[in-house]
Amino acid sequence: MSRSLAHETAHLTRSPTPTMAEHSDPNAPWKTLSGIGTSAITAALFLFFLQYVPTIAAGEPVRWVIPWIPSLDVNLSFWLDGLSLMFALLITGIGAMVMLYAAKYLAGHPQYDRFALYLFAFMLSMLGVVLADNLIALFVFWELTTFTSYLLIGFSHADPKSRRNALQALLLTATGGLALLAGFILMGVSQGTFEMSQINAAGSLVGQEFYTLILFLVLAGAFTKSAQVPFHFWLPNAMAAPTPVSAYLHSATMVKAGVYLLARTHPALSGSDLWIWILSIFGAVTAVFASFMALRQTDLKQTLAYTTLMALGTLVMFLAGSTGYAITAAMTFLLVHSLYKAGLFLTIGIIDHATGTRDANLLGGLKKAMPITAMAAAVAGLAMAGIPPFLGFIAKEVAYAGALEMHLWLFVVPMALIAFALMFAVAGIVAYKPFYGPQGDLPHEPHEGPWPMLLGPVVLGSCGLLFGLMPGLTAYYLIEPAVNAVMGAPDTGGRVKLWAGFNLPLLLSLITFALGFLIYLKHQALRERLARIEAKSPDLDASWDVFLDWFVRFSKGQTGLIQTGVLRQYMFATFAVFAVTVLITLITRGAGGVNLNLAGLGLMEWGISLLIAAGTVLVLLTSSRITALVGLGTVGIGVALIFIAYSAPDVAITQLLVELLVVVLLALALLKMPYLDKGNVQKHSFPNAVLAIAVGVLTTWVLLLVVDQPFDRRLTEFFEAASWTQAFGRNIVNVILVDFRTLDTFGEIAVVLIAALGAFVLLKGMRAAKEEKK
Amino acid sequence: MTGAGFLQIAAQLSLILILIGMAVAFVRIAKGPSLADRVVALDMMTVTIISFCGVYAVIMDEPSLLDVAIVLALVGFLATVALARYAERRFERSERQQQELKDGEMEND
Amino acid sequence: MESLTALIIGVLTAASVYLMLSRTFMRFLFGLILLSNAVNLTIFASGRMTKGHPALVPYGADAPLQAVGNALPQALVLTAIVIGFGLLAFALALAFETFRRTGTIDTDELRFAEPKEDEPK
Amino acid sequence: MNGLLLNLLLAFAWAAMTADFSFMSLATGAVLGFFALWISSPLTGIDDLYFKRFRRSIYLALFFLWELLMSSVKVAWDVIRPVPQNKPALIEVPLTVKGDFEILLLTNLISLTPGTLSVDVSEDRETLLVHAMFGDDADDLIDDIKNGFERLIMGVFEK
Amino acid sequence: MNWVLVFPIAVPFATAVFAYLARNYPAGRWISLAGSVLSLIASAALMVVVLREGVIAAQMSNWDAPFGITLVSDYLSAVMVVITAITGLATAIYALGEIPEETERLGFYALFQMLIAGVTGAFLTGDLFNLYVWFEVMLIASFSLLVIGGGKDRLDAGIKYVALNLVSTLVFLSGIGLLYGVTGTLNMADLRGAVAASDNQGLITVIAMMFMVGFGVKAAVFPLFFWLPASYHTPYFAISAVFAGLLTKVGVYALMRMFTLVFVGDVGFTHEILLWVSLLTMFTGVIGAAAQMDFRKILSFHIISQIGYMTLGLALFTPLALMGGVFYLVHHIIVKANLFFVAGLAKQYAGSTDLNRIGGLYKSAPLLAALFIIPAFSLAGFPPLSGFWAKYLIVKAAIELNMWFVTFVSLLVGLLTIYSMTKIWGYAFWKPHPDGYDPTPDRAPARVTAAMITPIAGLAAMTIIIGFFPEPFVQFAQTAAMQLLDPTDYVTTVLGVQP
Amino acid sequence: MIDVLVGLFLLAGAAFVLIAAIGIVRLPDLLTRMHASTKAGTLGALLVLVGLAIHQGTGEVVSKAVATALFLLLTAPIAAHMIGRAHARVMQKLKPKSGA
Amino acid sequence: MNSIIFTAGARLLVALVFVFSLFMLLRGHHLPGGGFIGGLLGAVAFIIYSLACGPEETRRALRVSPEGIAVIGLGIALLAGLFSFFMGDPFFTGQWYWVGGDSYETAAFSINSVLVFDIGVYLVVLGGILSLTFAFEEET
Ligand code: NA
Ligand code: NA
Repeated sequence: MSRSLAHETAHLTRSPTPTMAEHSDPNAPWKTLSGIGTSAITAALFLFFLQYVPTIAAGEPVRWVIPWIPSLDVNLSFWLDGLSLMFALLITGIGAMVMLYAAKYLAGHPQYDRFALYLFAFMLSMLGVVLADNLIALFVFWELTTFTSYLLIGFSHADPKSRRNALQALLLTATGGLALLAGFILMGVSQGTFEMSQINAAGSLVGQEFYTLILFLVLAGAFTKSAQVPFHFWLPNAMAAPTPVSAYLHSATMVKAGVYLLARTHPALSGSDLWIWILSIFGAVTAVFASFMALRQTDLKQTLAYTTLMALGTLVMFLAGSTGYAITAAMTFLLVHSLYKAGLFLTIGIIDHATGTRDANLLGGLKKAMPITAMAAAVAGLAMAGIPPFLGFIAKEVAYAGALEMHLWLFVVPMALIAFALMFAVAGIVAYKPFYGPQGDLPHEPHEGPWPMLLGPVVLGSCGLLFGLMPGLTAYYLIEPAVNAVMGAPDTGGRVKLWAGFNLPLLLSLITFALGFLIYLKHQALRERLARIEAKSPDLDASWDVFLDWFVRFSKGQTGLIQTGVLRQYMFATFAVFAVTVLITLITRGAGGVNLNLAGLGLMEWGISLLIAAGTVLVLLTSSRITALVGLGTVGIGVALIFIAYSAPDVAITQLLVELLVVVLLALALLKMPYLDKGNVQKHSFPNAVLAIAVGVLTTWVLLLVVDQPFDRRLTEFFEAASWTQAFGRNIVNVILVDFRTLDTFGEIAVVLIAALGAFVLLKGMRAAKEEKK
Repeated sequence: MTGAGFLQIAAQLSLILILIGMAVAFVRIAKGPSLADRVVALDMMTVTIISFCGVYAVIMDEPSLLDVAIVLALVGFLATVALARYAERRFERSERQQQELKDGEMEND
Repeated sequence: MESLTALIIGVLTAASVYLMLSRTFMRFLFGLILLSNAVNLTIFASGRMTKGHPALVPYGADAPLQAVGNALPQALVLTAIVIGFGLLAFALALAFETFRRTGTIDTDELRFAEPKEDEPK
Repeated sequence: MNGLLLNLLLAFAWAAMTADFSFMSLATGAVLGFFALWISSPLTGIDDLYFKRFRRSIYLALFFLWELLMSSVKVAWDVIRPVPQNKPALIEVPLTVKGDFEILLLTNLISLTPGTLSVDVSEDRETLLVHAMFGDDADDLIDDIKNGFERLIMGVFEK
Repeated sequence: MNWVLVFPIAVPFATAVFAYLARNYPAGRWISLAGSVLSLIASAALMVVVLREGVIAAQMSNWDAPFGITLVSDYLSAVMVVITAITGLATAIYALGEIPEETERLGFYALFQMLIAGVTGAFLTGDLFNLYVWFEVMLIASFSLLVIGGGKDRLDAGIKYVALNLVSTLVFLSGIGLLYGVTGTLNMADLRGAVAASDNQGLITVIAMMFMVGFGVKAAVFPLFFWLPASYHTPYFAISAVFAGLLTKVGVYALMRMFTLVFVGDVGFTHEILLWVSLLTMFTGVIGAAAQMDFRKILSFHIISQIGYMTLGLALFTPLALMGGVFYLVHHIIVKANLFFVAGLAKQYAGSTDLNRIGGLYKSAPLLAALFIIPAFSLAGFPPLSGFWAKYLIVKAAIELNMWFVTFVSLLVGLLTIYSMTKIWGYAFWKPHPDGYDPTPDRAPARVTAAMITPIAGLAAMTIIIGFFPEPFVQFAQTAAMQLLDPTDYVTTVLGVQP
Repeated sequence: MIDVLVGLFLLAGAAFVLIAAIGIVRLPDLLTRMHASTKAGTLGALLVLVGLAIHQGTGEVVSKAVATALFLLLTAPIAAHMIGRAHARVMQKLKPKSGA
Repeated sequence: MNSIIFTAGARLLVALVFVFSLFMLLRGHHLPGGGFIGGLLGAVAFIIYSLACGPEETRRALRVSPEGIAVIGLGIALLAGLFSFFMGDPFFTGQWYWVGGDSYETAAFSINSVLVFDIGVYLVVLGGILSLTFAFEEET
């Protein structure tokens, strides 16, 4: 694993959640409205969903539809079937307890109210994800979970690590999210509906035109959210969040959104070789990798984080299959994992709260001081280890059975075995070791946790036991409806049994126990080996920083190339774009060649033209401002002469007057302005000249083409006819200005006015402001 | 040759003379060397344009062009005045700054 | 005459572009003046050019009695000239004030809004 | 009552009455107004001076136009002859006229007539700096100015 | 009915006149505020009529189109006018807090009102040259507002802004002249027919590309956007908010109008170019933002990037894409103006816009934090805020066309936008203030805070409303897009209305 | 006959204008050159205006031509004076105690 | 520093050019001229004065600040357009009242909103340009 994560871990272990230590006060009142209110509502929601259990178990999905954006086929349609119901119950049930826990855990924290809000918002979003039927609505909730978890992971925002990890989680999951959006849109567009239930009902997409693309896009979303290798590294880092967050987001719910997605789209997308191979391999690699990493950690929270990863890998691996066993395995494991993992996280939180550390090496012998905690941990740990009669055992059995049925069983079974064995060992480290044996050197004297914090672990642990003891009911009401939903068709059922007889899975279980026990005994030595391997292996988490660093440098480099801060370069680019665009268009669009018609021009025309050209050249060549000004005057006069000669006295007068004013203003301004080339003589530039000539030539070219066209005199004829008879003026130009096109003139005088006010602001205002400051 | 014909030729010729006059004046504008020289030449343009308008009005038989001339006659001198004032003030300014004014400084304005 | 005017416009445009690519903002302003002239002439020539007869309705007539200059582009050019003057005056004031406050109108040295420190090494 | 002002007023009144502000109309108004004033001078109390000044102005104008023509020919000749013969000089001319408009008129006339160009007036209005194109004899020139234009102008502006 | 098209332009002008005459008294600012309220009412009236009638037109000075100037409003124009009035009102309120008295005395409110008038005029006019005039009104007002208050950075910014915008204006004007030279008309509805009837379609395309370059500078598309990052971070925040919200959008609007109404003869060429320009705009903009460490500079570069989405909507040229473009336009004005407002308030509290020199706002100014989060994540396209629907439409349009690369870039740019927004969030809000103090609201006078936070809250509320109840807005955008793609109504309304 | 007269006036005027321009180039120093532009140029313009006035013959044109002429006569010397003065002052201060 | 000749000439010319500018304004509807040209000329008149006697004195002579003139001019132009609102016509529709006749062919002259608009143009151009010029002049 990563050097930086190792550093991170050390950091976390030394002073767990610094802001917590700073601000939270164990004796502060915790029965605030935010805490109690949110838990109560969540509990009510749990009860609400609970009442649907019989209905759903009877095979009658429920659908609610609230029109949202009908014109885009986006509706708030909700679909409650076995799968979504199981998730909804987990989300609200665990949620209620976590919120209660948090109220106590963070009591007195100045930002607790925000925390409660975020947590509650997250819970609702997650609920939305699992209930939404409309793909776009699903995506909306999906992104909301990303967003709220960002705020939650960054809760200790004064800590730079916390901020960094929050951002990492956000960007990675958002990347997948955007891919998912594309996948959803493509799915919706290609299937003609955005309702997932309809898409599933319509049958598999395998073999359709965009199937592969859709699959990749959806998997990108699912894998990033569910932290499959190699997108896994954000998840352990996200443990910077307060413990209730970790318990909730990173074990029970959010990370399972990816798994949920795979399950939800299973009927439509599964079955292809691509699906099987990708899910199997990614899932298996993640599971095994994560199990080793879990063993490697000393911070118990980190350990749990990696076991979560392991669970996610396992779930993905089983979702690769399409058989009843594989899916049943996935659903059972999902249920049990949610229960024990949340329980364990909460337990670690209590320990942390009580002792001030989560270091596995330091902790030990807490059973005496914290008996209830120890009990809860034990129950959860047993479930995790897969000991009968806990539901964990059944899950493992079904899993082996499922693995044996899968296409790639030769690959899947060994991987599952390794993962489960490691899990067994880790369960010992997390749930057994802190409570038994000699007590370590702890920062605080341990004490039992308060009841709002204990409630969660106890209830969740009990559920794990209870469900294991009543496999039939659990299967009927929770697991099988979910399996049916994932399969997209009613399944035979009857696979969830505490005792399935002597069979291959049982044998595998026994091997698991033996292997696991061995690993537990040797885990210290193994951990050191793993640390050495980790030090040599590539570090994705550090690569993240390298990547971001590279990205910022790339951005700066790229932007520095364009946004140079030098006006003449901007100007060059702008004119170059103009020239290139016009040239390409002229050539490729067949606008035609130049037809220079110089017949019938007298000396007058040539004389005026030469005068203008001469003035222009003077402006161009002189290094004296005033000479340039006189040259400009010459050009202005030449242009005025054209207006005089070609029937535009009004324009000519205006041109001359304006030219006059320009000279006056420049003569006034130049008194206090620098010489043209003082100090920084600019050499004539060849590229500039080429560009300038190109723009000039192109302008001429286009205008020659324009005047070569026939001219439509409609407007002019109307003005000539109406000027006197309808607008009562004989000077047609003036009539156009003040009557036919008054609005132009009005805007124009506004320009003059604003220019005057603006110049006033510049010349007088700044002076006045400056004097006022002095 | 009829009177009208003579008039047309004379007017065209006049127009050409005036334009040549402009070109010649431009030589002084380009050559300088001092600001005042250029300004004198530019000032000369006022009468040239007035004459141009007058001749052209005859050629085209279009008296409204005289409006241009009248405006120019009235206010054309202002450019010259402004530039002359500029020259004077520029000089005073640089003298006030006690800079050694070399010959040709005015050219390099 | 439109063809010749197009040539003049080309010359004016080329010169103005060259001036606008200069680092001295005064040159830019000179270029701007030339370019305004070029564009005004473009509009004028686009409306086609008629020699010598302003767009006036003679007294006693209801409409011009002969082919007169196209009045519409004239009105447009007139508007554009005045607008151009306003913009130029503002730009000049800006240059003036900039020089007074910063001591330069060399645009290579004007790096107050986008300081050089921002540049990558 | 200022006769000129009244005359101008009449000119505008004429233009307004005819609803025509063209030059023609204004000029007609001015001429008619002049006659009206002249006729009614015993009644309005506009003194003879206005009319006297008017006559002198006409004379001054004619004199000036002649001088302008002569000077221009002279200058033109000097311009086109192969070797210009001019001997330029700056000459200080003492000023008798003191009023703003008198000085303006004098300097303008000097500028427009043979070989002389008003360059500057001293702050105390005592001297006029004149550039002479053919400045062989400064005193002659000063005499010409003082007895020519200056006298005429003083006549026009006589109070 | 004629006059509903006029008042949105006339009211700000009248307000400007009165506000200027009263600039030395407190009344000046209240006149400005009242005028902004009136403008909003006038725009709302316009919207009501447009919703009822579809397209409305009025012939100014009572001369038939195409002889006189037509004011015309379809859905797009109407919504732009309304949104302009809303932004104007928000800014007028914000300015009460931000703008110092010396600046008010220089005629700030008059200039501001005329800016609004110019923008509104540009949205409503149906005449090409008149559009140029409104562009100029807007431009010169923006020049003045950019530099008002002084400072070396504003002057430098002003130089670049003025220089590049003047060039683009001249390109635009020259295009108008040439187009007139080919068609003999200036009325945009009339131009549609005249352009189609032209014998030299190649020449028309050349002129169209000149328009694209001219408007491209205004809209700040790649690679013509230099002026924007060079200037938008320097003026008063109220001003940069209006600039960010409205000014570039006028360019986008003009592109949309001209390239749906007039230049549709060679879509395969013009819109293909626009497509690549859009993608590059999106990408370079967002990359530029990633390189910045200043609140406003980041926001400025994001304007560019988002402009790319809007022009992309135009370039894809399907009903859905145009609909996305329209939706984007509206959403972005609200959101972007608001972000600049927030930046201003953040500076009031924390003392700077340099992200390295501020912080702690999340802890001590939670309301501001919440009000930042809403527009910021809307900009980043987080659902269900307004920006998501905008992006969704564009992406969906691209996917429907099976344009994978376009889809990819659109999504990637969205991701990078998230990066920038979270950068601001991380540095300005989450990170503790480097000077160790809490940037609390009471660091600014109460009047100032109240005036500045009111528009922020209002615009944030609008962002949420559009996000949560997008259906009417989507339907509106749909109709607007249909009107753009099939301007028959537009043309007949303009050319057929008898005065 | 009138046409011939007009033509002569125009030619004379144009000739004077041209000569004035040549004078500006040919004559040796600034103040001397100004004689050419101020006198010959003005006269040239006046002659052209007279020609135009005769040619058109309407009162309006005549009065306009007269006004133009008067304005020119009023303003041209002022402009000349301003340049001459500026030049003289500069030269005087540059080379004290000298003529032109 | 100031030239007596120029000052004297300026006094005369200010009146002359100013009157001429009004003349150009009023006749502009029928002959070359109008609000723009008139306004430009009016501005030139006062610029002449200001170059001769300094901007302070010119401001005093103007009595109203040039910015004020320009703003009021814009207001007048706007009013000329809004007036037609009360007549039930579109914005800026010319309102004509004939004096001494009943149509444009017979009337001696007219009172009309178009001229009011042109007066607004005149004032804006005059005030705007003077404001610009004074600002430059006073800073140099
Ligand atoms: Na769902
Ligand atoms: Na943006």
